[in-house]
Amino acid sequence: MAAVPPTTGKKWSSDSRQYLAIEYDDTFLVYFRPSGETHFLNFLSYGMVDAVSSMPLSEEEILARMRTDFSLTAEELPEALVATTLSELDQAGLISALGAGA
Amino acid sequence: MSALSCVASYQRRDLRAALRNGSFTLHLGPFSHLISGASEPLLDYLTDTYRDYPVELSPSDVTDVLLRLEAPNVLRRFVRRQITPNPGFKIPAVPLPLSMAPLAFEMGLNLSVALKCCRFINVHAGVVADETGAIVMSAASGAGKSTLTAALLQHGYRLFSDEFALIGLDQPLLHPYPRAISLKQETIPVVRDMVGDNWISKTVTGTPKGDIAYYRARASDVAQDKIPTKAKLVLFPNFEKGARPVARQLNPAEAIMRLVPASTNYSLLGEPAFHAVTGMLKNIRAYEITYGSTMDSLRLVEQITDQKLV
Amino acid sequence: MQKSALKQIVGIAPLPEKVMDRIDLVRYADANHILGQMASVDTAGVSDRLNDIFRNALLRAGHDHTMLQFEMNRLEHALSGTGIEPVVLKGGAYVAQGKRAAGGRRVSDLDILVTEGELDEVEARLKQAGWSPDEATDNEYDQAYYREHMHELPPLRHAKRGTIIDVHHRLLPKTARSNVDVALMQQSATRVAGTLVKTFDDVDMFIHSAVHAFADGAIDTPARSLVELYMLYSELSFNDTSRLQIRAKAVGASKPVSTALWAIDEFFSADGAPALLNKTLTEKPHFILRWAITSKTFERRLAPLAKALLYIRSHYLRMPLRLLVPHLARKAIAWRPSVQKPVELPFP
Amino acid sequence: MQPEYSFVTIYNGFVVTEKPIVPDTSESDSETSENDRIAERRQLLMLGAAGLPMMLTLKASAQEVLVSQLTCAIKLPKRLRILVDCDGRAWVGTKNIKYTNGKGFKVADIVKFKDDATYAFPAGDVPNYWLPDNCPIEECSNGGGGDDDDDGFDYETASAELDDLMRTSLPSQADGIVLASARMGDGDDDDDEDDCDEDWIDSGYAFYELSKNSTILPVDHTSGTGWSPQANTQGLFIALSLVYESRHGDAPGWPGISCIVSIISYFGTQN
Repeated sequence: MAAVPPTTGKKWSSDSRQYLAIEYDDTFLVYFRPSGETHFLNFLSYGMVDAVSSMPLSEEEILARMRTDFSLTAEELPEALVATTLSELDQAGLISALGAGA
Repeated sequence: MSALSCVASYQRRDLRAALRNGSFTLHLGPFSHLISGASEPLLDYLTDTYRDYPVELSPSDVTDVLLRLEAPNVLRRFVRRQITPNPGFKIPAVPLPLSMAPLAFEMGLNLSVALKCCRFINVHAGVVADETGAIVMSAASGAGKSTLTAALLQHGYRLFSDEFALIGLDQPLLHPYPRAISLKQETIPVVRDMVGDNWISKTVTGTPKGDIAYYRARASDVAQDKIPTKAKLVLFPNFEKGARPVARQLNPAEAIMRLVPASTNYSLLGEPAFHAVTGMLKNIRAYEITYGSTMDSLRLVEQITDQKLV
Repeated sequence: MQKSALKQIVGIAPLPEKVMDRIDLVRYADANHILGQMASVDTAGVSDRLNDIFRNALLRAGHDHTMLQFEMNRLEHALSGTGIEPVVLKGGAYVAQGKRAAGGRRVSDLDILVTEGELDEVEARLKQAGWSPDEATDNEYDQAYYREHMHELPPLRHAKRGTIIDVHHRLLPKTARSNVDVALMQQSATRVAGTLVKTFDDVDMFIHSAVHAFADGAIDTPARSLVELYMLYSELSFNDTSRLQIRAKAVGASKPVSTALWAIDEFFSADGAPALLNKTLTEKPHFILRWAITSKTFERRLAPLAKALLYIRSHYLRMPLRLLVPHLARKAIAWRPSVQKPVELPFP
Repeated sequence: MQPEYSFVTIYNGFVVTEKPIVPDTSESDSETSENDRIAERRQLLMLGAAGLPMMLTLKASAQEVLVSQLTCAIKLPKRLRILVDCDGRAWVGTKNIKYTNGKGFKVADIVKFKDDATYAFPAGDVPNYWLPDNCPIEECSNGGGGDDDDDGFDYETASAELDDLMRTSLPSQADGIVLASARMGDGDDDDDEDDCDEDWIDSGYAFYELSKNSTILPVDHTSGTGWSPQANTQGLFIALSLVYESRHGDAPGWPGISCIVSIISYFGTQN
């Protein structure tokens, strides 16, 4: 999987009308309408999709938000994990960078 | 549809003629099947194992499934009698000796339903039901699913299917499709002991899958083939010789993760399939059960359903 | 199969009365991958069972269309910022533009057209986004060949989704006898609303479909191609049909377009086509070609022969003549139906 | 049958938290379960930092994969040429071999083709159908319309029809249907009549070509008899693919071998 180009300043967003989510004990089953695919997200990846659905956020903002929301330290939630998770979510289409694409 | 006569009510020569003309129409559950290809082994099989199934000798409408059981090619028809299923789309079917016509028939129908019928979510699973709901059993072949299905039929359950859980798209109900239960190799004597010899077809020996016999569906199960029901339990049975019986409850997410890959058309059906599968699992439990004997498997089901079986 | 089959499938002739004939028609439509198209036209008054069968077909097509729309979305995503606006071809174009020809149509791959100069960047971007050369072409030897000789990309498959993008920069192989002026067609391609991709305009869409059906191959899927041509033609305006021939000539596709118009007239008796044929066509396709197309389309008894002829023809259209002589002259004439020489494999 | 474990299982690389089964007394107070949850989450993140994906996409089902096995297509990335000799040897490559009517193949080209071949198949690998028409042992009677076939298939009518068509269309070159005739030199002006006989060979070889982008659907070459390669060049390609597979399995190298292998393996996994 190719690393994503640097995304400094880029804002991420998701559209909650495009997906359906059901929670099963901290695991989220998510149906994404545009692709017709069903994904399993965990608390972190779902938390990220959910966070950017109400307001576009940059990578730094998402990181801060996840650490606060889930009471995690910088050591517990490293920056790199958020970055790779963003890239996975982006590839699946669940989130997109504002201004890129439609 | 008006009431249809069953196979047993027809003369063999009329059945033969209908198969030869390609007008033999089998109705079962939600599907109708047009079958062509007359051969004595197939007639033997249909008049025995499918005796209680409703048929028409000429179709009153188009059918969901078109299955031709044909000789592989012109030469073969004369040289060595062989048979191969042709469900209307290309499959690299292996030609079988004519004596294996039952296998060609069952394989052909399974392929047709698995690949062509997408008004239901098809999950490769056995399903039985009583008045409280259906038990869906999903397992790889060889995990003892057919034996457990047969055992539950002896304890108050009716047969929905040994091959396909058909989940409705509009409502997450299971629909019966009670074809004969396919028994392989060492399960044949086990089930024969359980249900009695006259319920088991002649064994087809030396097939690509070893010995195969079919456990006939009961007339009462065939008669209830239009009555769907909701699921009450999902099981992932796992037969292991000598294993201590264990049941492990699964997070519904894990159950879905296992059911979906056993489906032939989940991805194809998209959003309705998502609703149906999650709807089916709503408020019901899923277990992986491991056991070393049929008795142990029944005891596990007893404990999980809180129902007296044995 | 009766010649009226195609008309019944596109809904301009009533379905057969007899049940067995009706079953046969459904089988024919299914086997030729046009059951969805049949299901998408007028289905009022059909039986519940037939409706069920149609619904099956539409569910399948619906899945394909979702997949295709998403692939276009991913394509845009991959090319964002490059300014490249690929032209989506065939099924993808019909789906994107909501053409009648999209209704119930199964689609598997996304075919796009870019200019030769854009190929390198398109390739780099697609690879970055997870596409890579399909297994069949993924060896050094093949790759080198593409780069040196073809300046084209091998089919690219997405590692995660398994979907295929075929990137073209011409519409026919380089070796083909006729070639189509792609640049001219690209110039008049139009943007799909709300996206960065383009499609040909309606007239060029028809022309491309004709080229694809009659200039580029052995007409592998004749019934499907003919239904597609009919559906595209039926949506052309009067203005479109009157400039069709001129445009076809301008882009170098007169011959396939003539064949297409003949076929529409022959199999669908569409309004307009006959007049057009009389006025502007210099010639009908040769009778053998007509025979071969008809025979192959309707699975007549001689279909294997028709297939052989079309096979010869496709090779002729694709290759310089001298290449043809050795292998076709020696082999194709001795063509036989395929059932007689099976290679028996041991059961695995 | 008391549950004695409660931990995290890794399934397809994705972590699923598991609840102990039964007994109903296991309803623990919410504080403990909240602590459990936090512990689980930390564990997940550690696994994530170690490379475990934080999301999983449900894959197409096993069966759907099976179906796609059947519909896989081989698209030739480039022109493929196959030279076959009378012993059923085959050479596969890309070079051309010059052919001139009345003289045959250019020997130097044949030698070069064999030298540069990407794949070579030993004697007996090519099914009889694709062997050359003119083998040295036989009479060099050519173009007779295939009366050398051995089995009793009913193609007499078909054959007569074809011959008729061939005759009818010979003079016309009708819309793209071109058949070999004695006068078909077509611009190949570099071959002069003074070439001596050793330079040309008119028997013992058949030369086939598949154009670039030829799309081959292996499933088209199956039938009730299992594999049944069609009587054309694609059929030869399929036949050679099967030979390749029998020797090398799914080892990469042969175009589209994975497609062939997937169909073969379908036999074993059906139902």
